[in-house]
Amino acid sequence: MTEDVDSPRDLIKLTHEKLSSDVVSTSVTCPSCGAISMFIGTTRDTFEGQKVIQLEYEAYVPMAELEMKKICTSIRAEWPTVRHICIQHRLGVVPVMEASVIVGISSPHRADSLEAVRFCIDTLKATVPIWKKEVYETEEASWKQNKECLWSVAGKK
Amino acid sequence: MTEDVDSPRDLIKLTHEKLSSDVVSTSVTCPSCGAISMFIGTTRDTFEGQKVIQLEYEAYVPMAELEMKKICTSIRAEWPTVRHICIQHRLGVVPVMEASVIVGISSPHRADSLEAVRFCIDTLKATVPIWKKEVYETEEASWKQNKECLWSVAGKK
Amino acid sequence: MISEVSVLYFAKGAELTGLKSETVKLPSELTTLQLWQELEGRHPKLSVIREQVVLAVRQEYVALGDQSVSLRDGDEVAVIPPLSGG
Amino acid sequence: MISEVSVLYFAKGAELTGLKSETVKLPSELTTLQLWQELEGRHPKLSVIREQVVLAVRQEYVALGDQSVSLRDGDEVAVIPPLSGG
Repeated sequence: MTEDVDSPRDLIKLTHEKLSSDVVSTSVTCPSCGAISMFIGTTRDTFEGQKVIQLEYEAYVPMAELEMKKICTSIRAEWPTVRHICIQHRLGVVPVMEASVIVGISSPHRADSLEAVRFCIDTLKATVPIWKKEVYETEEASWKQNKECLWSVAGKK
Repeated sequence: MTEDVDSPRDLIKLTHEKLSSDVVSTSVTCPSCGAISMFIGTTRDTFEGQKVIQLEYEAYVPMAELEMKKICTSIRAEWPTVRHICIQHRLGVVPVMEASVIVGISSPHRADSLEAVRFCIDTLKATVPIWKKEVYETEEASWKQNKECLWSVAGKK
Repeated sequence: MISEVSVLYFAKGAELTGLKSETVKLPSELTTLQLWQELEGRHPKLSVIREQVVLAVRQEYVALGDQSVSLRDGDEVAVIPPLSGG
Repeated sequence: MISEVSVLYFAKGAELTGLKSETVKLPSELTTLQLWQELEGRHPKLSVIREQVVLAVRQEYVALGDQSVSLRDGDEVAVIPPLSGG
């Protein structure tokens, strides 16, 4: 338990591999933190009544990593007791019920990591250049738009 | 994916076994939910400068299960879109950095499960009859008191 | 009327009494404060937690006070020190 | 002055242009709106996302407007349709 082991880590990953909540929670665990808060975004099987058979994510990878890093910086400014932050986003085809994104944040006390997780996922949806295409049973497909994104149809209202 | 598979589940467990965030997240995953929020309480290595070498939990088991079930009922009244709720609490000796409690909640959209997780852990600390003893390096030990508990020293203030 | 109830002790309460549980004969009708006083009479060391304790009767919390409770044979009463789960 | 930059297309933008990326010669000084107009001129189908798009220049977002940008050879420009990560 040297100081070094426990110094704050920003762990950012974009990957085509399946995500694991155990890997994320372990990566942010630290001996001085009593709280780990996590958010897992999973792919849903329906959209407005249409059956979704597949989801596919693509990213502007280096810029997505930069924007995730900016989120980490903002979290540390707002919640200085936050210790470790892990943000993983899956790319490519994500089957229904599997995780597309996992956020894990540790802090000595729970209020900070709970609030920071919410900020993290809200901000990720607004600022990180990643796109999702839903493919429906009808073989139609649609590029989704987060309402949190300021230049989306919903975001402009 | 029958309706039955996806009907709301309240999963409550008190166990001497090691807890796993993957087990909890999997248990609340459902095809119609896009969000899983989780909280993991881990044991800290220090308390007011004293090194904690061990933590031990005991519970009034049947009443703790009842009170956890009441929390589930309250969550469903306040956030009706919440789908599955899993609350696991470990008993007996819990080594430093391992989880003492894991809460996992799924919902179609993330705001509900994020808020419900926070309510769940806040209320658990206030109402579920479980006690933690910290054993220090000095071999002294102390029964802790949650400030959320209304009849604790802090709760009475 | 007298009822024979199980009394359970946890955490600091178990340390102070040296017991996890015991079977006790108690008046069938009494206030929650009187119930506590009966238990403190049996285990004077319990007085150190008097200001930070509630009871559970049949697994429902009751604060110490004027509220009356009816106890039947076999009922479960528990001494509940401040909680520290989570 | 003319600079040779890489332009990247994603999601709907890639579908509309049929391209993931291309190398384009552009004026070195122009507004972000002019930059968009240059790209839309090359790929008229991009007009369908004109109302819901921003650009990224050297991996920093810029809205379409009067703000001027300087482009150097090798710079990276990206067309950013509404985000849908998470």
